[in-house]
Amino acid sequence: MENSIAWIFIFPLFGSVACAILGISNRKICYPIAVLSMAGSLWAGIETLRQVLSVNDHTVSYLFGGWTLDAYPRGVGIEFHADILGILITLVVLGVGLLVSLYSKLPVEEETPGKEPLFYTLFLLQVTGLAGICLTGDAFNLYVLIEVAALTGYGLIAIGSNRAAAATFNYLILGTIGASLYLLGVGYIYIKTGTLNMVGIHDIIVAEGLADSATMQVAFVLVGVGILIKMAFFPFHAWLPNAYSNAPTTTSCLLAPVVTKVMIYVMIRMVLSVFGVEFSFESTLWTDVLPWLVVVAIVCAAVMALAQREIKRMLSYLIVAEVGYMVGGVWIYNYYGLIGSIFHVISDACMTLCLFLGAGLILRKAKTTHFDGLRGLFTKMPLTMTGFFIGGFSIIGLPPTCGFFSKWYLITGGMVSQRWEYMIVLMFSTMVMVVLFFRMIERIHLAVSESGENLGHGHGDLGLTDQQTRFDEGPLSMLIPLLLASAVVLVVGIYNQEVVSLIEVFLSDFNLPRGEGIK
Amino acid sequence: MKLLSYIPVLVVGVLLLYAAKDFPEWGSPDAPASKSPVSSHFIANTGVDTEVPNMVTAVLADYRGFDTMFETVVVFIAGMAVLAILKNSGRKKLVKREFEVDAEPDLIVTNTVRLLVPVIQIFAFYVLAHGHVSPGGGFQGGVLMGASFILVALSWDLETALIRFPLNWTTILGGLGIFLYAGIGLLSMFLGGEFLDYSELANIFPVSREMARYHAMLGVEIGVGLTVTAIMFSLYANLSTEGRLQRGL
Amino acid sequence: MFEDGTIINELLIERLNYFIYVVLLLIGLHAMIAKKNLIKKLIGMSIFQTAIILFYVSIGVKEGSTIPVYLPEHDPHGSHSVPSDTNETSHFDHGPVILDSSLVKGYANPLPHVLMLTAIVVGVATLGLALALCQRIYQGYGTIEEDELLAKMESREIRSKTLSVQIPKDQKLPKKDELKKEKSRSVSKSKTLSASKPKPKGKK
Amino acid sequence: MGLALFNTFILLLLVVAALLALRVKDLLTASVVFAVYSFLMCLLWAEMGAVDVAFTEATVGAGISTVVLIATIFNLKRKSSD
Repeated sequence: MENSIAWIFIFPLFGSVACAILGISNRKICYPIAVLSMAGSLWAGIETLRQVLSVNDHTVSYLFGGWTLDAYPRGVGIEFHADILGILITLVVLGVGLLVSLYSKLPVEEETPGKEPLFYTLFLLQVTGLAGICLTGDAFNLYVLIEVAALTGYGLIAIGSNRAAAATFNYLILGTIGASLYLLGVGYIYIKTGTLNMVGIHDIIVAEGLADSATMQVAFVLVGVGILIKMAFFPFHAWLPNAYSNAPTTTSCLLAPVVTKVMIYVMIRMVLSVFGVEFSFESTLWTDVLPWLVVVAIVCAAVMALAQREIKRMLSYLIVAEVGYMVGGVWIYNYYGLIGSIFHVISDACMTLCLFLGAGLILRKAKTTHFDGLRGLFTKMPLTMTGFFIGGFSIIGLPPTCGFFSKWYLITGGMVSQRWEYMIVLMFSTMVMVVLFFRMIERIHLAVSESGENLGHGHGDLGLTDQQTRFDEGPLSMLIPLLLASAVVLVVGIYNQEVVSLIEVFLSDFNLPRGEGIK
Repeated sequence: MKLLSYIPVLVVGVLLLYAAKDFPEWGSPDAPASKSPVSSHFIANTGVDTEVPNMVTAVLADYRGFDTMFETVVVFIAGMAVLAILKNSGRKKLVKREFEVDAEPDLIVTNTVRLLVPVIQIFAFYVLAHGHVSPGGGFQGGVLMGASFILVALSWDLETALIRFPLNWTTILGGLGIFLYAGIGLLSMFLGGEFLDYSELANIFPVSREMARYHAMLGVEIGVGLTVTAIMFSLYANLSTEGRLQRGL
Repeated sequence: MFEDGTIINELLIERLNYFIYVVLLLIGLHAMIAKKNLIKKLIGMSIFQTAIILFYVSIGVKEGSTIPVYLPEHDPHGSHSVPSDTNETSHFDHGPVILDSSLVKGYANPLPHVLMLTAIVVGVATLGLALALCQRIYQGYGTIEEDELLAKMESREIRSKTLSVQIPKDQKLPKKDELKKEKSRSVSKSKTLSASKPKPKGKK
Repeated sequence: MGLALFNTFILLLLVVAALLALRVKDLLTASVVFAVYSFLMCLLWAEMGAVDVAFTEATVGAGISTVVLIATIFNLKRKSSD
């Protein structure tokens, strides 16, 4: 279909308006509206992917308002620019949105009673904003969409408890600094190039040789730092753990997998197609500085995760560590590192979704996400725990989950470009995650006292009471999305070659060093 | 600690001043931003493309109409999020505020406002409708309109204003505004163009393609105005009462 | 490089706008980072954003240009603002024409203005949302000073931790209706906790 | 030259207003000073040819923002520690 790019956001946009208006009289109607519009949007996304793959140069550009490129100069209208990478990430966002909206029925009714219409309005607009960020081809439009996603995020988090409100305030301040720095950076680009269109900016940088211009260098720093703040990279990560661990279940399920990943996608987009490979990697100092920051980031985040005694909080710190992986994969400046980075964006979204959906179910049944409340949950809810562990194994990087393959490419990249510190730190954090998850597995399978002592008596005796082992799964509307998500983790892992070949098609346009040998 | 907070500030400052010496000359027509084809196209061709004399309105509502749609969505989000944050949150009993004055609505104030409000509202309509020719447009008109209701709330009390503009209406109107904006875009998509390609509306209305853009821009601005009016009032109503909607300022 | 007199000279005299925008931006940024009061932080945030807007508007300035609204002689509908003596048809005797490049210099660049309209609206939306958050924080913790807030959150966290450990011990396999009851009970518990707690900070 | 002088004057006043708005301990005063700041900014932009932006800032920045700020401050504490 010709207009399928537009349909991607038309569905959730109209859906959110319908939720807001119709929800006043009947708040039961919001859930079906949300699910339907997410499904429609996902369908449009798949349609667009087919469209992108069928074109020769694998990009589809869509100009709003009919300001076509042949009749008007580039940049007069706003362009949506879908290449393979953009549409892949969009599909991830939409898929996560669909699964979470399916999952959301019970948690939303119970955690925020009476606010369902508002919740679903914000939810759909959040997805609209994130999908728009992935597709837009206009630097200023990107700012507006970032703010759409950010404001809905603040609302979705603060809809819960007072603690969540306090955490959101810090998120808001840091988020505004990040977005404003990005806006300032766009201003610096604009003052030098006179255009806001991403392709146009790249053309002018190449044509006029602006790589050495002080303004462009500063613009690059401002845009980069703005995006790093938004993605909770290490020194700026303070907002993330508080905000995500205090948010309502559905909110954290939606925000945690996609928001940081979408911002990493924006960074890759800025580096590769706006500023250009030569500018970003060769005329700035970032390739020297950032990998070392990444090392610090991963170590700190992993250690902090180790210190947490609560699932959601621990997972939030894991996200910070994963952000470190992906940023590192980009800035080691290597073909394989970049493949790993992009693949990890996709797989990390899937596995984080798995873990947070699982954590939501645990919270519902065990009434707590504290480690001590996990006692013997496996015999009680085996399906939930299987889904949860698949996500966990993927984060550790066990084959055949997708986490293994993306980490493999990251390590290959580190090896080829001889960034040993990056490789070592990847290994270190893998070890930390092994410890984390096996500590949890122990608690989930056995009865372990608070001091960590096994309460069972010998082989085969788990030390659990009958009540604790009675089969008691969560409701199907929450269980099915979790199982679907874990299935996706496995499927993406098994079909990793197909995904990687798509990414390779995208990266073939850019001149990246491949190193020798290994493949 | 106090000193520590100066470090990022200083770093940013040095960075920004470092770039300032590289900027093109102040106010020069030959600066890249001023002589770029995009900017010259806006100045030279707005009249031909859309027949709108105010270039800012044309760029806002037509050339970059997609931005403006999401800008309206941002306003809508703010309204919804404030409702979501404050609804049913607060202390149920009314706590006496630090500086509370219990007074009847003042006679002089209410009578002045009674005279003033219609004038403000007519001016709001003028600003909205005349935005094609003079500075103004949907946002400014909408804010003025919202301000007139806030004025009612300030001079009588919030209940009086809420009788005239109930809170459910603000949600409905806010939604309708976006619906109108995106609906015009969708309609033009169904007529064969891209999303927001207003010129396709000439197929169903008896006007030229340029004038179709002209008139569609008015429709779009009305949508923006509706949303902004509703949300500005809703913001005030919620914030002044901590979401309880009784006893405003 | 800033010791060089000419650069400072240039910054202060010729590019005062750029200089002042940096100063305002830094004032705002510092307030956002260092001020303790949440409302002060928000005022700083607004100053920060308006500084950026000032920068953008400065880009759009052209020496000797007028505002980006067509003068009567370029108006697509003929002379709009100047009433003409001639009859109705004369309104359309010059249709819209493409301006040539010498005339283009006479108008300020409209694009930055449009962008900044959007930025202002985004700014006020953020401000409204943040103020709502402040009220919610005040309801929950009775303060809008950051350090007091952190202290209170910490003490409350310790209390909730001891609570959350106790809950799983008396597990009763909650059924659906029991679940609701438990929820309301825990809500009322927390309420009594917060109500019974004296409010000492108000007097200080 | 006259305009340049006007410009300079307003720019300096802007800095003063910004500093003042952040220094006063009374939040009500601070928000009123902030309204003054917004209005000065609006004057400056009008002078620089950005009439639409100035109009929006006058209604949104000096108008709605201030009203909303004051409405909030009345529900919170009026004194600030810094």
